[in-house]
Amino acid sequence: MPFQKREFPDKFAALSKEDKVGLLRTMVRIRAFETRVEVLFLNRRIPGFVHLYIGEEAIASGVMANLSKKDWITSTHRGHGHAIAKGAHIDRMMAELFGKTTGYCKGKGGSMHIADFSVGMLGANGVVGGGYNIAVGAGMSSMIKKTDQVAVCFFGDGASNRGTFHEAMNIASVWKLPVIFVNENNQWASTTPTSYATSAVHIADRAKGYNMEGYTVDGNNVIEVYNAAAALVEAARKGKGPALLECLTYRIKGHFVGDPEKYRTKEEVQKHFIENDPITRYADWLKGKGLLDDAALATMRAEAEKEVADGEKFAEDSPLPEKEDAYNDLFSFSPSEFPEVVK
Amino acid sequence: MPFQKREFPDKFAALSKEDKVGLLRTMVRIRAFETRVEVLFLNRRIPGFVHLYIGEEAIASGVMANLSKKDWITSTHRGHGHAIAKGAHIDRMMAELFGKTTGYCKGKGGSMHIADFSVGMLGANGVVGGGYNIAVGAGMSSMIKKTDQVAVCFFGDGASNRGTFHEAMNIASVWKLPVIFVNENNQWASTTPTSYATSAVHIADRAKGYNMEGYTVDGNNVIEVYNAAAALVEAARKGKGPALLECLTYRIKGHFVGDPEKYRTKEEVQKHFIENDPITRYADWLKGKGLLDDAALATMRAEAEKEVADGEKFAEDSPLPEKEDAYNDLFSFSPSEFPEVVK
Amino acid sequence: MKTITFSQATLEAMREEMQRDPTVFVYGEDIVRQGGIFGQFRGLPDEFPGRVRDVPISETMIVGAALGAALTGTRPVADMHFADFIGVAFDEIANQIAKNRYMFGGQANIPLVIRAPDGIINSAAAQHSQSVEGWVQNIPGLIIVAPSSPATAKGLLKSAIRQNDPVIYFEHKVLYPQKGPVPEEEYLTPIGKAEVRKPGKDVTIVTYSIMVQKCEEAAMELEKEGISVEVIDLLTLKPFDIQTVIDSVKKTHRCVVAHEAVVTGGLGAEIASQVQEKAFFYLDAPVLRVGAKNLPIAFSSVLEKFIAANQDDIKRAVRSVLYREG
Amino acid sequence: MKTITFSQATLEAMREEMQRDPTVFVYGEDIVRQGGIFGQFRGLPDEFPGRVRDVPISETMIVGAALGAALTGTRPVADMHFADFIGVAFDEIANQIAKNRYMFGGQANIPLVIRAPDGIINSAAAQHSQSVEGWVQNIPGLIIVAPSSPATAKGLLKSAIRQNDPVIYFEHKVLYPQKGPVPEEEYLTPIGKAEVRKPGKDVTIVTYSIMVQKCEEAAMELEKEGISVEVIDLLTLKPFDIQTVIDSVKKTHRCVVAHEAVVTGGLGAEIASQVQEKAFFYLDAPVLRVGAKNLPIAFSSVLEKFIAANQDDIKRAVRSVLYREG
Ligand SMILES: Cc1ncc(C[n+]2csc(CCOP(=O)(O)OP(=O)(O)O)c2C)c(N)n1
Ligand SMILES: Cc1ncc(C[n+]2csc(CCOP(=O)(O)OP(=O)(O)O)c2C)c(N)n1
Ligand SMILES: [Mg+2]
Ligand SMILES: [Mg+2]
Repeated sequence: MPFQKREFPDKFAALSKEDKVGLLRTMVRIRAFETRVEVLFLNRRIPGFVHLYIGEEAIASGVMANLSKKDWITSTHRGHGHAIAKGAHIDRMMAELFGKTTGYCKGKGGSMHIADFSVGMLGANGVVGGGYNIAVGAGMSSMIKKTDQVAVCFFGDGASNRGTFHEAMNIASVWKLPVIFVNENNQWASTTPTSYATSAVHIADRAKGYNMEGYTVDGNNVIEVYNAAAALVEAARKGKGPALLECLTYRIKGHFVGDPEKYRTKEEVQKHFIENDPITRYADWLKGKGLLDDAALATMRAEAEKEVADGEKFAEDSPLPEKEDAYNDLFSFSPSEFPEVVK
Repeated sequence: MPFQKREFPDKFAALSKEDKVGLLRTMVRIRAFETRVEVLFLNRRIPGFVHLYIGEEAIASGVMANLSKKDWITSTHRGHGHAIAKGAHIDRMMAELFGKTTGYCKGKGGSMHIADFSVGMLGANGVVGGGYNIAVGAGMSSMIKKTDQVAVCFFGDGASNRGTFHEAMNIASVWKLPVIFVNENNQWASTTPTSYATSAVHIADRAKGYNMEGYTVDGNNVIEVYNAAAALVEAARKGKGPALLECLTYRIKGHFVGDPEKYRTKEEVQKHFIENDPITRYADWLKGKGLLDDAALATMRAEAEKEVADGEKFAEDSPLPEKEDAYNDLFSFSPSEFPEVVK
Repeated sequence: MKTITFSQATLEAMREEMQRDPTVFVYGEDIVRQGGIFGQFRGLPDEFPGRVRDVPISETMIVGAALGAALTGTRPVADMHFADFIGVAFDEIANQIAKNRYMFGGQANIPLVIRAPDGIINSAAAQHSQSVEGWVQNIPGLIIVAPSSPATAKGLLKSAIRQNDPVIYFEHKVLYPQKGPVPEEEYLTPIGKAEVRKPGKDVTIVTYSIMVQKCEEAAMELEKEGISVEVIDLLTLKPFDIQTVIDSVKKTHRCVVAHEAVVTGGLGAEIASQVQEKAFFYLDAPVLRVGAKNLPIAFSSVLEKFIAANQDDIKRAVRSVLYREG
Repeated sequence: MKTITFSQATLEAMREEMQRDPTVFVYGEDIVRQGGIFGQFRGLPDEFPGRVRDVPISETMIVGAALGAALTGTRPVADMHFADFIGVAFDEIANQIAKNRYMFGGQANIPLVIRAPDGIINSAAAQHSQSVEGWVQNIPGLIIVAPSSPATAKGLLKSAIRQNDPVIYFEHKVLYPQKGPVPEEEYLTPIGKAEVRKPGKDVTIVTYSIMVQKCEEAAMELEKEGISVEVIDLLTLKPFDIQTVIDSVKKTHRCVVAHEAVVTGGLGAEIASQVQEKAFFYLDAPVLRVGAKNLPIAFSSVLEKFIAANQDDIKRAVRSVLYREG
């Protein structure tokens, strides 16, 4: 079924060459990070659960290019791409995935809880749908403090079936909060197809029930994502209230690293990857416009890989936590002030 | 804003005179019960919280006329009308409100937990929005056992903002469950106007996000409610899946008996009551069609009042529980079998 | 000292903290047009336009948004309407709020307060009568307080609002209209400190919230039987002031724990366990627990009263740890 | 006897009960296409078309619908994916399922099972590592079980499915691949009965789930130090078999309670409280508790291991109640 399209103003056109190429760089950096993380996980250098963002890079990159570090985002279990695009450092991210003290969470969080509050990345979340109302609360802060900060909530197609979605959308609309709900509809929620579990024909259709604007865009086209986000973020910043933006994409990798993927064919995945890789598409577009050549692309990739390799080395070289570090960070006060709190 | 109307087939036209008058009788019986309950509460004969259904009788009556005792309903904190329309007995209801052993819940539930499972009334609910998924589960039973039973979930405008609404609507649509979601939009959720807290222009608009049919009808017109429910219940019974039916009405009484109602004017309430009492409207309609005269209406009222008075006497005469009765009903086994369970 | 109700005391606390800090704001169901179901917010909306807000019936939002707001520079006070509805937002409390600071390595403070009116009040029945501190006691990362009087209500709420960590503030519905003395000047009631409400030498009763007054009454009556009871009001339930409890038990050698919540799996279990762990050789009798029977709260007042614990239950437990008849 | 995994044992239980009773059905996230995150439903969808179903990510629905289904003539088994997500559906458990029978005066049975995979498993971190029986222990109206082996997994799941009351079935993620002997013929493991896994005379350890094997291992090692330990596997956590525990403590005079969950406010508090209440004069030492530190489970395995309780903690507690060094 075709979806309601809106022609967003082409803000992208006004970007400098650097910024246009910068969008690609963000995507390439995410890809490089994720590609290496997959290997590291399979080599047992990274424990826990890891969910990769490969194939979905255009969304984080296109949206985040419209935000400043003072804006906030909430993320999902698939949060590496969001963190990188929001400005988190690859070395400290890698250190976190390794469980090292130099990681963003001092090794307490890992991949599923990657976060960098200093750049407004309020955390990945192990609870699907756990981020909606955190974003709403950030929007409330903006309202109470009368700033023009915007909160963006990323969520999956599967997450769109959690009740928290509904409650967040409703209050955001009622209070006209500066919150943009960005859906990453990657066709799968773990082993369950979106078409099976998500009753909406388009997730953006759900916006109407909240008297909110809702749009569906090609999430593998970074220009489209950029322009849609630009319009919606700007409106939210000006007090015009929230919006729902559905970005259609496809999860190229298994749900988590190690997923046997028995529920879909390799052909299906390959077809999507070959025909619709957001990086290839955008790189080709840039080349077509004369903004990029093969050499520049190769350099960009090499730089990204180096950054990731340096990050990996940083992570490797960093110390593991001491046992006693476990006692820190539960509360704002130190455990010694309140000896009974932690035992 | 005008709402999407659908012309439902006029099944009502085919009803016998008795059935047409019967719809009024249900409404009158509910009104008589509620009117007396209000007095009894104010006279401290009934403790706890009591929420009256006055002014909303057309909804329960019109919907329930399409159900058999084998169908199920889930109710709200405002459940007396649903119970009566579904076939619960006024005497045992009254006994429950009095906290007597002859009450439906043996005095353990009271008004907020009125229920008569034997007629498919699966309970009022003290948690707003607590009934959605119980109705969904009943629909699952129907699906698993391949019966043609239907479940109807009543819920308020305020309740439509709970996340449970979202999760229930989605699964009902995905599994095409025989569940009809009947919204009683009485313009208020306690002291909060629907227009303030509920972002949807019409609550029925929310159906689209679940690829479900959703309609808004005049909930104070029992014929309109009957016809809409007839079509939707029949479709559900035939396996065509769920629907959302929003019934516009107005809460004539305070949120609970004793509510000081400082948040709205007496005039607003009076206007609604005088212009739009569902009983007056339908009685007048019946009279206009020659199906009812003043004498018959007076008799009907008198009978209803007598039934309520008898119910009250039954309740008054019934015994209070013994202290030790507290130990019963927690589990299917008796406390003596498992002495440690209850202590 | 002035004499005000518990409800007014919470209102004063809110007012003073909102005046002091413009980032404090409060929201909940029916708090603006109604002033809260127990009047505990009456007048506040006019004083602080835009900072006291009604919300839709959306408890996961109410609690979840408090976290988001706290992380981003404000100090939300979220009202739960009834403590029973904490269940609706349990994931937000247990998996988001309580874990945020720790799992993100201490990146942000979480200055938020969840106000939760709890307890048995005439025939409100199973879903509107609960004391649910037992639900949240096994969750590291929360601070839980429960005032017992207007003075502690005000002082603890102010402390809770200033605390840079999540605090659940349980306020008993029956306490709202009760009056009591409250200092004229500003004060804070410290979090983490219990109060010895009545000194005594034969038995220690550890209690909190509404049960403090019931225990005090029982203690007065027991005095007539020649039993000297020390009554400790915990005030903070998590982390509770075990030191004050142990000091008392070392003196009295006997301990009873009393709360309104269901005994089985309640907070009393933790208190009793710690007392016997830390003062085993001082105990002359087992630590006994007093609380509601292991049942939902029934509607009919005969049943409701029977299920709830009362002064007689407290007295019986005290006599029992003294091996007295009656 | 045959040897099968814990995971297979739960599968056999499901299969047998689904064959026996056509009203049993099961649903959860990713149980059809994936067979459950731990393979515990593999093959079942083909055997019972339409009765094994994938659902959207909607936990309030998963649990709430189980109640509706149970009230209307079917016997649902709802899978929670991870026990941590019980928080999402806490209102459904605490205020709907647990109270339904009582508050409606016993109008209907509530035959439903909630399967909840719990526990620490390598670096799953704070939101995927919890044992949450402590969250639900203060709720009257629930039955809670926790198998410790393939045999008890099968027998308890079958009993849970046949029970006419709501049962939460906690299954530890680390146990799934473990093998053990299971009877060839049909059997049920009774709800409410503990099992003495190993007799002993010096100290009683009360435990359940994954900790049973850790306690058994610790017990073996302690034997070498000349300490004879009795290990009791509760199997049913609510209502637990206090009689078996008390009988044992009357013999050993010393008791340690061990679980994987956080100690503070955990089930161990209830067990310890009851033991000292009911066997005070038999106790030669305080009842000690072993469990996780009062912290969320951290990601880094150094921290995870430190926060979790291990054999050494068990041994230390046992020696401590015997006043031995080490
Ligand atoms: C409340 C909750 N339920 C279930 C899970 C298990 N789970 C983790 S990711 C996932 C699928 C999420 O799908 P989607 O929202 O589409 O995000 P995607 O993985 O496709 O990015 C599931 C079911 C969870 N973490 N939290
Ligand atoms: C989960 C939950 N939140 C809040 C309440 C308190 N409460 C009881 S009724 C009510 C208003 C309900 O409004 P609506 O759904 O429109 O039903 P109405 O009373 O108008 O029939 C509220 C807020 C509750 N009982 N349950
Ligand atoms: Mg997805
Ligand atoms: Mg309403």
